[in-house]
Amino acid sequence: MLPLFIIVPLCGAFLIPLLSRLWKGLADVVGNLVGAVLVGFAVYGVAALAGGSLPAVYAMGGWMPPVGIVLVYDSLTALVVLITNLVGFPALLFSTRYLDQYTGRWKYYSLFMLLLAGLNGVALSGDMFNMFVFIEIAAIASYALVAFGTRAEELESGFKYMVMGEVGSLLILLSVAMLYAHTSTLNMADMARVLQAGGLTPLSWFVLATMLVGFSIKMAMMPFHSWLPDAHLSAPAPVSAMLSGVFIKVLGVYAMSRVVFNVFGLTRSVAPQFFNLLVGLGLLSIIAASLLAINQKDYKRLLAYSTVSQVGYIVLGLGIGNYWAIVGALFHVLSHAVTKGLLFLASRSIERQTGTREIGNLGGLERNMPVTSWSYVLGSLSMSGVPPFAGFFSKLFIIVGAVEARMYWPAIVAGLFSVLTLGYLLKVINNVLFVNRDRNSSLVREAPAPILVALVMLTALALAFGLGFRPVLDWIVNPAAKVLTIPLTYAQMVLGG
Amino acid sequence: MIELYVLLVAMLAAAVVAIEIKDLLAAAVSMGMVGFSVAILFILVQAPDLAIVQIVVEILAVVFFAAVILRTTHDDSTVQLRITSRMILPAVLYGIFVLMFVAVMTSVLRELPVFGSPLMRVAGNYLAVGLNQSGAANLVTAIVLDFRAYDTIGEAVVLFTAVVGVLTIVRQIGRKADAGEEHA
Amino acid sequence: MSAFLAAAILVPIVVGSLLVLFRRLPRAARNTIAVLASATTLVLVVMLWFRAGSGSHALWQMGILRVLPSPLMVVDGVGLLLASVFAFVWLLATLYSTSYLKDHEFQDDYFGFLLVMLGAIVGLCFARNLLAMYLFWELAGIATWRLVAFYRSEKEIAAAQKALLITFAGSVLMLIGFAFVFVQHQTFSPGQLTGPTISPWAMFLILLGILTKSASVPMHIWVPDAQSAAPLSVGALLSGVVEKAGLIVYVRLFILSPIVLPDWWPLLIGGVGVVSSLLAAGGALQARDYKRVLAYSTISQLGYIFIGFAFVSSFGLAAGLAYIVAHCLAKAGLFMAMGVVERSTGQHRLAELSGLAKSMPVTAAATAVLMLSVIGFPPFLGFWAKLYVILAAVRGNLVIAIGALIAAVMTALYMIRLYRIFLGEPRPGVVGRESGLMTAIVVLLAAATVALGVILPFLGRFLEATTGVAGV
Amino acid sequence: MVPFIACLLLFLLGLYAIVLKRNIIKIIIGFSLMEYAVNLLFAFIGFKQGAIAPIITRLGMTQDFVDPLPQALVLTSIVIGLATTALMLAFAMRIYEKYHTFDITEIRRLRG
Amino acid sequence: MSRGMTVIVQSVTRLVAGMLFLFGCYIVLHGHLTPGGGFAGGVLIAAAFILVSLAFGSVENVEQHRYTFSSVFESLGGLGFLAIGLAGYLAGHQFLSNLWPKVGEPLTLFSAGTIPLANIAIAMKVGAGLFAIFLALGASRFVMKD
Repeated sequence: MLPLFIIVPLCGAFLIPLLSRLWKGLADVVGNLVGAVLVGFAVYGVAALAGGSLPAVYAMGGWMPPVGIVLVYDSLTALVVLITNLVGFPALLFSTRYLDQYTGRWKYYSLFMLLLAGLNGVALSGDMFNMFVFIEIAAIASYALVAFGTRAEELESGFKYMVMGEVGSLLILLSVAMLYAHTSTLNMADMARVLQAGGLTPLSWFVLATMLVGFSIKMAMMPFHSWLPDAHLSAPAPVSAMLSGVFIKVLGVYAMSRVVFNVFGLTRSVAPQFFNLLVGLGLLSIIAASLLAINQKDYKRLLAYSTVSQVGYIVLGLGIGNYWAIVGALFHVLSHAVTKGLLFLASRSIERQTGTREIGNLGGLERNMPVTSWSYVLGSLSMSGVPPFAGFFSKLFIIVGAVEARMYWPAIVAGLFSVLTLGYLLKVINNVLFVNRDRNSSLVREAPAPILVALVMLTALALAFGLGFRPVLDWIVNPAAKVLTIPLTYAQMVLGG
Repeated sequence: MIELYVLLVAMLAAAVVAIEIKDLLAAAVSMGMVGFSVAILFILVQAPDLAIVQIVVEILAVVFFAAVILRTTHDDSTVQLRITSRMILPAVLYGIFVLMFVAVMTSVLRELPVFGSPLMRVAGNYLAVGLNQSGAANLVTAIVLDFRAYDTIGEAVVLFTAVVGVLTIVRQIGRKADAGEEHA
Repeated sequence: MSAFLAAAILVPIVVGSLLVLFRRLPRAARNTIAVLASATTLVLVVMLWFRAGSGSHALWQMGILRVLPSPLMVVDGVGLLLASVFAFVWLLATLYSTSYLKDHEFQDDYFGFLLVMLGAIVGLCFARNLLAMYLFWELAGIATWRLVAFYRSEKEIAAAQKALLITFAGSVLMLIGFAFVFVQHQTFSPGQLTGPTISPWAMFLILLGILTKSASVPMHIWVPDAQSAAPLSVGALLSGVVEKAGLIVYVRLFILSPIVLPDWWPLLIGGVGVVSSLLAAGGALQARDYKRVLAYSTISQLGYIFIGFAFVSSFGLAAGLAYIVAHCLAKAGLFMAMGVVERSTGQHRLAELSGLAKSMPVTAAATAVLMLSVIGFPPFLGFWAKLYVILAAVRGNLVIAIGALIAAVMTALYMIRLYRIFLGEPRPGVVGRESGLMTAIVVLLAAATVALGVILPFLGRFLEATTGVAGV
Repeated sequence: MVPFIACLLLFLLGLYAIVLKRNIIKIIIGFSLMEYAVNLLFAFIGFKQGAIAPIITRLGMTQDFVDPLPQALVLTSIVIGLATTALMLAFAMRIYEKYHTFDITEIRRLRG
Repeated sequence: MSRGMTVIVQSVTRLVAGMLFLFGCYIVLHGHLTPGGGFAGGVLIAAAFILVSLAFGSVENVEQHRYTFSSVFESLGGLGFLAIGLAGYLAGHQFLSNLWPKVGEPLTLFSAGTIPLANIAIAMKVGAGLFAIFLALGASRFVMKD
């Protein structure tokens, strides 16, 4: 079962170039089919995990760890795979009509399949080097997708993104090499045993530092965020949704927390400096990026900065490092994936119908684009943490964690900057959707059906994760948080004993 | 192992040339020199598989570089000895980074196993059962295509991604709306 | 039991959301649905009276919204009293709006959010879990945002945005306070605290949130703008009902819970109440249009209610609750009366209006009754309420009681100033006209004020009884 | 020890080119150099003094082999390096077509 | 580049390209016995094609054909590798299991189970892919269509 998460999109990626020679529409069909199948797998996987028939360790080629490569499907992986595919499918659905303005349809779908395969592969991999390989797959696919329009600015931002991303990748590869030299194994569980027996040495700190830089670039955390706004400006909407919603979380947050919590086995009591650093970086991202966002005139750029600040929330939660904060961070991974995906798709739907991205040039779209508008509004409410949407619970848990850890200022910053989040999103909502100006807004039409279906799907998810937060907490987030807070269980699960 | 050290020095020298020389074609060739030094170093450390792949890849990489440079320009107009103000900040940052790197490295390198005596905790398994279990006499191939075949799928997919990516990037017309403007 | 409660909360919310989403309905059908839905809510709440009786507890758990096992909702006297008064006023306001706003665009939006807000308020009346309170609180806030911005020009949108952001900031601070409670007691239910104390930080943060929503100094700044931007029917509900949300949370958390308040707490709350009512009364004396007069008046009256709640005794609680009811009916009536004026004259400024009593005598009379109730003139409902509050204050702290008296005098002054629009000679070109349904509703509210004032002795006994019952 | 240091020096040289050079081709060359450095580091890690390449030529003989695992990894990572280099070159070529320069200080159509 | 190079280059290329191609095939097939493998061999095969197209030049039509050809082969190679992996899966083992590793004499061509087949698939994929990159980067001037 587990390799199918990778085989299916890869088959899609290889088949699309062949099949679209026969008939161009097949690219759409195959792409969406793969997306739907993957959603099914991900949901089934979560259900199986809750039912106790998983967690699974799948030994590739039958070679047991540490000799072979294993796929590990624990609760954290389940969460990440779930968001990948839950956002991926609506994004693919959105693409069917959205791609009408571009050429090279099969290339897009092929790259998108590769992106999905890479993201799933990173989430499932239980092997350090293999994780790097799949990070590269996802990253390279995303570089090309960002520049998909091949206009000058798009190429420029794609190249900028690629340079930064590749520096990150090479730093990660360097630290993998260091880790191999030190532990003489690549399996993460095996590595964890060696490292945790040896304690924290200068080499561990070096590796942690390089990995932190590498993953921070991937997750666009504040000192390394500069690629993200440009990339989002250039990328096609579904790619923006994937990039903000999923990519930075899988390659950045997930991979980093896997390494930090499970491989190095760090907890706040072992390494308070490291966790305080994370808190500091998280706060920096929250504050600076929110302040940047509120000054933007372009609503996509605004959303991009908002992503940076929301990633700050996740990092803050991880850095606080107690149970509730990590639950909050993981819940935010989930809720932000869905809502930011939704917001990007909705804003691109607006751009597609009106042809402009300037906030000041628009107004009163709610009358003629009700579905797009209301999904945008509800997504914004979820993002700024208004109940009963998903975003509320992540905010609540992060605040509870911060209060529990006696970090009152981070709690207050996290709370008040969610007001600022609402503030900059309201700037878009009010000016673009509601204010009645006598512009040509009456000529604007609602977007076509596949786009609306994608939007409604994501809105429903944001609401469902909030209203049904109890099952989400019990089945998905809680077990995942346990994986992170009890570091040794991972090695035990993979290697047995 | 004197030849190893000589090669290392040559490699570093070629790298400096590749970075600093004004003619881009020459820079690409110097980069090729680095690559070939690496290939010979692979032979010295008993990695013939790597050497072969490195050589062919290096040739190909230089061909790619040359193809692009020939289509564009030879001349690196940005090479200048003058120090401009906008170089200062990156230079300082880079300097700080190098200092930190070096400071940490002295203690980190001490922790690595000594050159020439690896730990080989896991690798022992491959040597012991490789031929028997996979049937391949070349143990590197056995690892690449059997024990860690999944990595190789990943590798093939990376290449595929890059190919599709390159084909995506070189499209002259990205948007249908741009078609007229590009031809004009 | 729980089915009735769930229906009372969910029917308006669901119907309201559907109205917002499906906007192709013909006008008459939509209006009928909206009125029917709010009537249904009123009926359901009233049925809860008979089901529950005044003494019994009924706890309703909504499985999904539970963090730790705790009763989420409680049906008790306080909740029933407030919910039925609010639902009653709401039904009248909905009916009123069908006539008042009939010429405007975006009515689907309006009636939809009106219903959503009703559900939120009913839920808030019965909520006993901090998270449930927060949920309904925010829901009411979002609905307020859309309703204030109903006209959708830049001015209204800016006012609505200001209101939303300020109340959201307040509620986020309150949420941090809730987090303190949770960390200390591992529960979000005030009835299940493991000890009688909560950290003063938590109390302070929660109080800030409450003051924001209930528009008390220093967090009142959003109210005048929002009230003057909103349609008057929305203004009626805002000042009559929604701004009481903070008071409901205050009652649940600080009065009807085992929390032991520190010694300085009554002075703090009473002080906030007095300062708030004095300052706002000053604002009302200076305001130039009737919307703002009424908005400041609301802030001032809310300060009064805080004075009642400050001195925690069953008497103080009863005083505060009576005041909430009285103010809800009277202030809603006043806003709606001004709506009649606005609809016929199109004027907001006090200086432009005079002598309207000639052209609209019924409205003028009803307004007089409502104003006298707000001022606290016997035998209207407001009199008893004000009397209770001042008596509670006298028992607590004399300085605060004196402040409350001064505020009462100022109330009388600005109300008289406002009433001058009905007196004197009519201005040329400004002609008032009664409009049947709207005037009738205003009269109904005035009549309710009178009637309740007369039967208050019974009501008073009931109020004192409820506090005993609901004491956790 | 010395070979490791040489690898890290090469890594830093590559990073130097990426951070401080303004020419796109030079930046790409910097990436190649970093890539080589890491590959070489891997190969050095697996080297064993006096051992031979891990290829069995005769059955039934016990021989002393170097660590084959890093070699397998390097094989993969060389390919990844080639792939990224190719994609970067494609970017470089297209950027040159659009801007007629390789100087990144002149390629600034985007704010920030 | 469409005219190709001089006659000398062209005739040398005729010789060398064939040898390169054959040598690539040899390396691919003996990947499990000697140094090299699918990747190195695939690159050599690509090099042979690149040499030919450099020496003989091209016209747009031919380029388009070569490009189609290489991208088809690339997909087929990828699918082939996946199929080999799935064969192990379908045969009741894990994904990517090596079937029949014990069949055949060790140290001869027909040994090592599916490893040589996987080498061939990779060679196809790598060769075609790199050739396609070369076409895109260097040789072709044709407008890349869908």
